[in-house]
Amino acid sequence: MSIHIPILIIILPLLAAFLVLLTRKYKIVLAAVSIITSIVFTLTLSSRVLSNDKITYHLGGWRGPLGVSLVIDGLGFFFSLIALGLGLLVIIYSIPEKRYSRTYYFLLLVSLSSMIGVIYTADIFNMYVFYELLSLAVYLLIAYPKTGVTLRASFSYLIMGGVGLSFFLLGVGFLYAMTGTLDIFHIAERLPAAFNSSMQMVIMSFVLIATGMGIKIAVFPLHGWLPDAHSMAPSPVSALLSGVTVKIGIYCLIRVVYTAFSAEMFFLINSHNILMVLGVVSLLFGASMALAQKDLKRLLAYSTINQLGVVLIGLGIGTEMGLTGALFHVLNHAIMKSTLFFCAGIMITETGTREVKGLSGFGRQQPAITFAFIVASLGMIGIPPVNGFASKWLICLAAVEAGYTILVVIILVASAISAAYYFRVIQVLFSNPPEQNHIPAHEEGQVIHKGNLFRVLPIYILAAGCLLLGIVPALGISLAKPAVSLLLSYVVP
Amino acid sequence: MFKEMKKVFFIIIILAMAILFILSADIEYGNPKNLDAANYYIEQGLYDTGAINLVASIYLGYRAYDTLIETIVLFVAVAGVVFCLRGKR
Amino acid sequence: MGSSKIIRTIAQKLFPFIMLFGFYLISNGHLSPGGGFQGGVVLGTAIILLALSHGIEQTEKIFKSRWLNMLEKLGILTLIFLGFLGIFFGYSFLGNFLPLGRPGQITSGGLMLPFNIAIGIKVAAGVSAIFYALIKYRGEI
Amino acid sequence: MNPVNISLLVFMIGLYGVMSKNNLIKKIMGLTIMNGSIVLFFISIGYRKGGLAPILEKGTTGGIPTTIFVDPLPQALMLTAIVIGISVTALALALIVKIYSKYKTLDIQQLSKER
Repeated sequence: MSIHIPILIIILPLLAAFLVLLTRKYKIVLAAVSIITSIVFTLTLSSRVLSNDKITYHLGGWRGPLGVSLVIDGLGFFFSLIALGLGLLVIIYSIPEKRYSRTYYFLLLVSLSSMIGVIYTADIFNMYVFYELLSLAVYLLIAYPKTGVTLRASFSYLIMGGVGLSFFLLGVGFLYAMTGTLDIFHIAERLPAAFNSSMQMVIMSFVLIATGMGIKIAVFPLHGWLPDAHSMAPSPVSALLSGVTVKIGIYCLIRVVYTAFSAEMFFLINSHNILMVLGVVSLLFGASMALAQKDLKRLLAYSTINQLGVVLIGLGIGTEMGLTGALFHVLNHAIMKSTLFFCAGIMITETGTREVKGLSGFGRQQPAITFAFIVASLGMIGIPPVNGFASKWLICLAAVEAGYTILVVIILVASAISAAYYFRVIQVLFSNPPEQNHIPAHEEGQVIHKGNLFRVLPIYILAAGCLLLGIVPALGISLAKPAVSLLLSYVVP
Repeated sequence: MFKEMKKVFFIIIILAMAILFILSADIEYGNPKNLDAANYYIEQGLYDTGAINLVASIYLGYRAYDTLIETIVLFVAVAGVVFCLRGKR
Repeated sequence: MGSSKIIRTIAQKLFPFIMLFGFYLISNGHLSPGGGFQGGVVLGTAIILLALSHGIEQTEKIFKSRWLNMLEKLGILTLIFLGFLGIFFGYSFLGNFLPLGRPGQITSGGLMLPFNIAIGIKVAAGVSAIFYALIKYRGEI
Repeated sequence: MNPVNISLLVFMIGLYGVMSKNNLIKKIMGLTIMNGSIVLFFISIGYRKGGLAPILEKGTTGGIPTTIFVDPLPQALMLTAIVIGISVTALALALIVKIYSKYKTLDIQQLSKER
């Protein structure tokens, strides 16, 4: 049984998703139990993965380039833990809301299991299929409240996502035409030969795949769908989108760039410079756009673009420290941004408005939630005792080491801008409440009592995680270490 | 006026990209290079999966996992269409 | 929603043949061009043809949308279950545990025939469910 | 001009449709055109000169066939891609129906003006 663990991690939530559609009473129990089972299964693999071992599973018994195989290595393990852990918290957070029907939990489970599918698969076409499944589930989760704005946001994401995945598939087609195989590790073996015979086509397939994934990650010129989609979705879904779904795009980019287009090609195409430039542009753009926002969730959505820029810069530097910083920042951003969106959900339901201005007085009513919000936003800015600082510090050190001192200045400027917009929110939280009481117009749902345990528990867990990773960053770094050594083993010939 | 300018601009960009793509796609049509996997499927597909339709032997044999996921994609789409369109009129 | 008598009669007469063609495509998917998805779509178009000619209410009496939704879930659960049977019989997930048979016969291909049937039923139910949902929508258009 | 180049051209036409059209349904048509061009691309990179459809004759017992067959893998992949394209199109049309019943317009510029 133990050799079948990789497929069970993927297929159990998927099976539970269909069983959820058949029951009415046990939907939450089923969803939570299946995700917990997957987490336990993943953790049983940890000792083997953390010792730089690779676990391979051949589906249907067809090995290598013939069929589809699953590979769990350090990188996949790292990302799958983020996805599963946050997925569990999102499920817990959405328990109190009664209007989430079976379909909601079905879509949530499908999206979580398809994320794991994207992460574990070693076959590039299978990656596309899983990504499309993930995207469809996510479009529907965004459109879940069925109001006008959510439908519009979902549609614009559908158009952009469809174009991006078409680009990705065309790039896969070029890779297949050059190498005659679809297995990523097998492609990596054959690409150098193909590179010598037709360099332009390798570059073109790289450009196509990077553009496709760039749309999914929302780097600067292709970001148009992100602010709408992330801000209009229901709060737990926003946390899932900003925390995990965007990271899957980063995972695909890392996997394809480092594993398939590995070795000398990566530096010959100068793709690390491209990544760095894109990172700088979206860093500055996201920060400056967030400064102008009045809507709380929209501000957080632009802040996602800002932080992803930091990750891209870390990936672009490409040294050991830079990669560690980038992966650690992926973990940190997932934790911090979901804390912020969870808090924003509570704030919006309690005060009845999405505007930043309307939050005044919230800090005195609910100090605990406000404290979690402040911790996470300090992490976003990068102030020492919180985890965001550690990863930004690593990336800055790597930039200095690699000789890009200008990047440090840019990151510092962006941090200052993000300090400006986060402090604006914090200041409003502690200001006096306005004279006239508004009637709370809740976020299309029923009133949820203040101290609901399922609402506050995920927030406390995540805030504690922020502080823990900030004080002991070695925890997160040791988790990212096998992934980094794996990536470096691909790059150094 | 502005609208027409935008369209012309788009057409120029797309044409430039298309020409770039077509020039750089030096695939020899009708003569694929790496055929070892394809030849394996053609020679061994019948032994391995027992189907004389080789496309089906890949679709349901070697890559049945893809097919399973694809069916789920269709299911999610159907569930989404039904979810979007049901309810109050 | 009523069509002329000619259309209704012809649709009624054509319906079993289209169904038969769909079942042929499904069951011969591993021997000739065709397969579960294609055959399922043909089955779905047979139901759509009935709905177009006889009106949606008439058709829903025979092909109830609840049953169609049930069949759809059942198709996917069958697929996953067959995959798990592979593990149960000592192969890997989705591994073929049935004997292969003589090439060219309908029993050749092992798991392909059950897969094709499950996919075919699922796709037929899914296509007609999409059609039902779109045609029954009475929003303000 | 061989089918590979034509498929890339068609891909770009689809991209133009998605980018520049204001009508939501026309955007979806562009997406469908892109999907179709990808199908053409995959099928044409698997083509071998003089190749037949990859279906063996009834009664063969396997082994190296005497005739040339085209590469069966891209065709199998495209079966999957077509189904995915259909799913995306169906979902998009359902969303469009819902958007139209809320806003009474399909023009993206008028939609962006409304709140």
